[in-house]
This record gives sequence, C-alpha cells and structure tokens, in this order.
Amino acid sequence: MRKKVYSSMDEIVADVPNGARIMFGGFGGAGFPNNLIQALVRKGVKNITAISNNCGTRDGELGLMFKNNQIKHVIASFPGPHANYFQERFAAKEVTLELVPQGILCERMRAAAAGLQGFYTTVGVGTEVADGKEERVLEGQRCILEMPIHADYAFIKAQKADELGNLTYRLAARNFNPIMAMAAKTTIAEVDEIVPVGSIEPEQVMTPAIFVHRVVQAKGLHYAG
Amino acid sequence: MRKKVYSSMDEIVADVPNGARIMFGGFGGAGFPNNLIQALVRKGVKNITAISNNCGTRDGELGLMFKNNQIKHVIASFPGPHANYFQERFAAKEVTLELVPQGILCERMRAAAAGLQGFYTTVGVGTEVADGKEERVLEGQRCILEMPIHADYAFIKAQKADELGNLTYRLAARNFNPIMAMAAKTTIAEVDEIVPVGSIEPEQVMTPAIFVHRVVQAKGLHYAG
Amino acid sequence: MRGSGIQEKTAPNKPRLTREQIAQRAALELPDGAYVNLGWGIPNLIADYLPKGITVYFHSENGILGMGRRAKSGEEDYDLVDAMKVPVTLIPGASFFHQADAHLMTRGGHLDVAVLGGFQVSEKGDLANWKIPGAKGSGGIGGAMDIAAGAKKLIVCMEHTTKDGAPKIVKQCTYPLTGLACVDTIVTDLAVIDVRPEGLVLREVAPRWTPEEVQKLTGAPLIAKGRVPEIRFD
Amino acid sequence: MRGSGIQEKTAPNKPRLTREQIAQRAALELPDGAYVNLGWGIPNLIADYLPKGITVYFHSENGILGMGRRAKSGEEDYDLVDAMKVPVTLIPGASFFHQADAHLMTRGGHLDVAVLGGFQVSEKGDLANWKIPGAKGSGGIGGAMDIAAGAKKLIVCMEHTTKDGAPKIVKQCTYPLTGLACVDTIVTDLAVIDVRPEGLVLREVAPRWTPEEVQKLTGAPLIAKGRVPEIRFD
Repeated sequence: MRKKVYSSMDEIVADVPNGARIMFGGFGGAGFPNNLIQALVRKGVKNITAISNNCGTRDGELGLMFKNNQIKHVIASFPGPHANYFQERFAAKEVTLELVPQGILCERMRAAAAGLQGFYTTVGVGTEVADGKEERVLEGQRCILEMPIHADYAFIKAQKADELGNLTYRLAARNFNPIMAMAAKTTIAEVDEIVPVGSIEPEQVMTPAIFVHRVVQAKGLHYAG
Repeated sequence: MRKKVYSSMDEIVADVPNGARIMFGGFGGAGFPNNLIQALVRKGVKNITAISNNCGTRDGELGLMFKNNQIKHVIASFPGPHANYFQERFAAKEVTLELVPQGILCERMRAAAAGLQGFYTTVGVGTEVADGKEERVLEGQRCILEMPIHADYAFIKAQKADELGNLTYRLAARNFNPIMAMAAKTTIAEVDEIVPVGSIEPEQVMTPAIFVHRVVQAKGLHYAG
Repeated sequence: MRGSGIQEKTAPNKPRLTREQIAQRAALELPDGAYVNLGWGIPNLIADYLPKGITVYFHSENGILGMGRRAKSGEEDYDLVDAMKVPVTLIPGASFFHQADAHLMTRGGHLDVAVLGGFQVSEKGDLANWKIPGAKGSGGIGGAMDIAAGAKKLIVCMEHTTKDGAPKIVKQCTYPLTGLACVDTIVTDLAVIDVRPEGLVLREVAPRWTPEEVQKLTGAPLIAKGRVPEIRFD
Repeated sequence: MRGSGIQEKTAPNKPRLTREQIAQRAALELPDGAYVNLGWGIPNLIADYLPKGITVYFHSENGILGMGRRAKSGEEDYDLVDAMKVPVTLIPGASFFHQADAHLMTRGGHLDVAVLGGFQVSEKGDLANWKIPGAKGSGGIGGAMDIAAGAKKLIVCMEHTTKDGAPKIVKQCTYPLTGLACVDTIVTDLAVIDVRPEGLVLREVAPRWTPEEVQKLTGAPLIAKGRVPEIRFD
C-alpha cells in the first residue's frame, strides 16, 4: 500500500517547485485549503500559476500569496472585490489574469480530468470571453471551442480522508474540490480528520482514492483569517 | 410542490409516444428499470430509439421490446451475446445500431445534460468509430468530434426516492442511471422505496431532485428474468 | 457613461418602485415547485417575497439545491454559504453536489428560472451585467455567463435608467456582454417587459406611470398590446 | 483467417504457457498499490495470481474501485457485479461512482495499469480486440476503446498465435482496430514483449523456448537485447 498520509503541512508541499501550476479549491469562504496555502507561503515558491475561482480575501485564502508576489498568472472566474493584494498586483501588471466563466472553468478542468481534448459551448459567445477562440455553429447554435485546463497540483480541502485517500466533504465546502482532485497530476488534500480504511461507506465516498495522492490532517490549525 | 410520485407503472409511462428516444439505465444485470420496461411492453409503443449500454438478456431487460419489435434504432456500447432478440432483428435489418465506446456513450449523454455542443476525444481514432466524424489534432493528439446524445425520456432504477425526487442508488446498481437522469427531458425513476422529504441526508443525495420528474415504487414487483 | 440627457430632463418626478418592490414583483414570476437561481443585487432580495403557499427550490452555483432563508445570528455555519458568501439554511429535500454539477444545471437547461441583475438589456435580449467600461480592477464573471446561456427562463431585475437617467434598455448594448439573446423578461422600477421575437412587449407599468412615459425612458421601442395594466404585488 | 502456414509447420512441439500461467506472469507487472482494470478473457484470471503482500485496487467500468474476489455461493448480491456480470466482493476502502466517472478514470490516465485481451497487436502497439472480421452479429465495443486510449500502462494478454498458427503479433493489424499505439507490453503463452519506440523488445521467452523460435511465430521483428531470460512466475 502506498503511503499517502503525511504528518506535516511543510513536508506535504516540500516538492512543489517554482513555476508550478496549482488548482486551489474553495468558494465563498468554504472549502479552502488554507493551511496548505500557508505552507506554500512559508516555503516561498514563486512564479505560480494559480487556478482558482477567486483570488483571496485580504490576507485570507490566496491573499498572502499575492501579497508576497508568489503568483504570476491566474485563471479565475471571479477574482473578487476583497482580493486587494491581487488587485494591486494586477494593476501593477505583476500578475496576469485569464477570466473564465465559472461553469466553463469547471468543465475545462473536468475535460483535463476525463481525458477530453476540448469542447464546444454557447457560453461566452459574442462576449470578450470568445476573443481569440474558434467559433462555429453546432446543433444550430453558435459555439466556441474551450480547451482543457491541466495542473501539476490540486490543493484541496475535505472533511474526512481514510488512509487510502477516499474523501468526503461537508455541506457546501464540496464546491470545486472534487473537480480539481480529478484534474491535477498530484492532488494534496488537507482534511479535518483521517479515519481508518473502511470507515467511509463505499457508497458515500465523494472523491475516490484514485484521485488523491497525499493527505494531511489540519490538526486544530483552523484558519482564522 | 409538483406531484412527482405515481402509483402505477402503466400510468407513469402513459404519455410515452411512438417514436420516442429513451435512455435505459442498467449494467451487468444491476440497475435496470425492468418494471418500467415491462410497462412499455404492455403499452406496445413502437419505433423507439433506445439508448442503452446493451440490448437485453434473452427476455430480460430490453429483450422483450426487441422480441415485440418495438425498437427501431439502438445507440449502444455492447449489445451483448445474450441479446438474442436484438441480434435476430439486427440480422433481419429490422433494427439499426450505432455502436459507441462505453465511456464516450456516457460523455455524449453528459454533454447533452451539461448543455455542451460537442467534444473532442482520442477514443476511437483510427477505428471504425471514427468513420464519418470530423478529425483534427488538438493538444498534439489526433481527436475526433463527438456530439451530444439527447433523449425524450430516461428510464432509470434507483434504490430510494424522496417525494421530491432525490435519489440514492445501491452499490453498483448506480452505473448509467445518474448520467441518464441528467440527460433526458423527462426522467422516470423506478425505485425500491419512496421515503418522506427530508429522509435522505442532503450530502448523500446521489441524483438531485431537479433531474427527476416522476417516481414510482416497484412494489414487490421484483423482476425475475 | 451618460445618457442622452433628454430623458433626464423629461423624466416625470413620480415615485418608482423600490429595489424591494422590484424583487417583490419579480417573485410573482416564479411558479410553484420551480428550481431557481438568484443572482447578486436585486435578485437576491426575491427570496423574501415569495407568495404564500409557493415552494421554490433555490439553487446556488457552489453546489446547493434547496437553500432556505439566511442563517440567523448564532446559527451560521460557514460551510453552508450561498454564492454571495452569506450563511444560509436548508429546506427539507435539499441536496449538495460539486460545482461542475451545479453548472451542469445552469448551462444544461435544468433551472426553470434564473434572475440576474443587469447594466443593460438590448431589444434582442442581449444582456450586459458583469463589467462597467472603464471600471478599475480585474472585473469578474462568476456564474453569470453560464446561467444566462442555460436557464429556461431568464429574468433581469434592474433600475430602468442609470443614475444619470440614461436608459438601460437599449437597441444595442454598449457595455461588455454577458450573453446574446438570453433575456426573457425584464422587471424594472418602471415596468415589466417581455423580450419577444416581435420586440419588447410592455406587460405592466409602475403605478401612476403611463406607457408613453416609460417609453421615453427606454432606448428601444416598446410594444403595447391593448391597455397596459399597472404593476400589482399579489 | 489463416496464417502463412509456414509458422504452423515449423512450430516446435513444446509446451506453451497455459491461460492461467499467462495471467500469473501478467500479475507480476502490477505494482503494489496500483489501480488496475482487467478486461475479459485471460486478464480476468489475473486477480487470482497476485503475489503475496501486494494490494491492488481493481477498477470496474460500471463504477467500482476496490473489487475483491468473486462472491462465493450464497454470498452473491446482484447489485454488486463486475463488468462481466459476475457477483463480486469489496475490499476495505472500496468506493462506488457512476459510469461517467468510471470512464473519466479510464480515459483520463488515472489507471496505473489496464490489462486487455487481444486478437492482434501491431509492432507500433496498435490493438485489435473487439471484432473478428466476418463474425456474425452486431459485435460490441464495451469499455475497451476508452481503456486503451487512457491507461498509463496497457498490457495485452493473449495466445501468441491463432488456433491456425498465424501470428497475432503483426506488422499491421488486419482486424478492426481498438486503438492506435496504445499497447505497452504483451504477455503471451510464448513471451513477454515490450512495445518501444525502437520496436518490439523481447523481454522474456517461455521456458525451453528460444528467441529464434518465438521470432518465427511472430509477424514483426523482435529485438533481443543481450540474453533473453525465461519467464518465471515469482
């Protein structure tokens, strides 16, 4: 059996190189891997491409990484009015941004997860989102071609993991986490609780262990920001 | 609140017209809506397009519908060696067949469910499956364009439904059912048990009620074929 | 952005609907049992004005179906928030799912009604609601484009004119677009308008306003079929 | 289909591996902790031959990860079947999911190893395994094309020659294809062969067989790098 359980946040992110492409789960304050993000802040990796719905809330979530100028490019749907460090870097042209409609962000990650090479959608037709994209008519509708979003890592947050990496999520903290877990080459999950193999009912596993490569318990490290 | 619970199999299929496109869930003997299929047999609808992984097992599953010549076209991945009535009709050219790789069958239905107008895949490139399909190179790989599969109805089998139509499935009887539930205009679920609203934990709903239009309990009608 | 100025000068000095009244009128458009997504701004107020006896299943793009009222003080669970980060509650029969399935619902035509805010709506039903030209910062799209593309019925709630008096209902949008030909109904502080193949059909006007007065504050022709009734809230 | 006939006449009359032995040898290719899909035929026998101390998570395309042994008589649950309709059991840590996610796993490169049966494999690693030319009936693809397209490592288990003695490892497949350039390793009753950019590399031969004898029964050139060891089962 492969060892997936790590005992420290710093150890679990130790191999993340400068320039890595990383997906970060979370939405609306729920389901963010805040302890993993803080470990990346401590490690000081640079030139990260971040794929995330938004760009932090002041110091919270991805905020500190923008404050420290660790992120050079963002693929996001809604950077957010409270992402002040991102907005400063963006205004100063220290970070570039690709804005993607939220559902299309999900689908492009899922396409990477599912081994699909692209898909057509009506979403964004006639808008700035369509700029530079192939357009054609399919099923009688104007569509644009959207390409998969791949990543080296997914940093996600779950409620429980068993020692194999099967995950469950709590309430609406699920959000982007299962999709990112499937889409990245290496998925690292910060969880509230690690339980023995067999503790999660097979029918109630939300992310099967095949998608999860490392897990670490956020021992009372609950993020306050 | 919309009334989704029906009391009879015959009533729940009463409006299915000749010529309808119907998805049928089930795989390997598990999760087939056998009582709904038998209601279609009693009703005698004709010229059905059936979208299903396979084409019945002797009299079982879709078998009787082929025996009665109710199906004119099939989209399937593995009609199956025990689908003797289908094979007879197919040999007699009384039914036409589109063979689709199993995962692509799922994705084409999901594309319809998700409002996508087509996708590219490497699956089937260089094979008979690619015949007549657009081919191009994306992400450095030869791909073919696959189109959504839409349907008028999905006939599915679940374990539990609440009165709103939230569903759970048992073990591997889940298979195609959740995908078809999302993909069809009208989804009809045959279930083992109907429970009051609120009886299924929100985190454990497998098919949300938004996808389910009618449910009926298969009261001890357990299919023997 | 400033309108022609003409409208501003000729705008009658009569009361318009409040934001709450726009929400209250829009709530009447939701059928019993409908699956509904409410966007930011005025639409988010609608949940408070559902008519008695109506059950609506509110969808949130972070993966909730069956949202109830906002959480009261002391009841908040920050793993149970809506798309605006506000702690909410659930109604019986609710469910959770991931964000890709949440948007499969928006794009795939599974929502009966979606209600969005708007900066501009064109006479063809084009919507601009995510970016003000020249505004500072990155802007953000969120779920609006997926929702606009896929809802069975899309209602836009907004003020009829900008603060400067310029019409927000126009022949052609000048703001960055959210979607083409996606709006079905517009509920403003002056009118209820349906976008139809033949054009913008004026269904109702605000109390004490006339169709002619509303037309003057509208940047595209309105079609009145017979007498146009005043907006009611029940 | 009949081979050249030459191979048939010159084929040495020495024992070949049994189907069980092919499965036993292929089982050694599965690393500890691997996620593995086993296809119909010989591959399906592999689960019985896992080396001691190795845990492998078997995937089934109907939505199971962590399948255990087949169910014993009296233990069968017909909602818990593998892709061949056979009632199975689970190992601890198993999970269920729908068929689209099951094939997201196959196509998306999530399976460490997949093992399929084969009718023909070409020297470029093309696989034909779903349809015999001229066979009656509709044929059926099942999950093979998705699996072939996506597995990190694809092993094909098959007899080295047809019943008529024709090679099944060929320069170019003549049977309908399952996938192009997808096979990584071939385990037959005569050899273990890796498909490499430089060609087919003969890694092992059956006990008492020589590389030259195996080459004569193979329709494409084999590359032997140094001495080729005999197949062992431990």
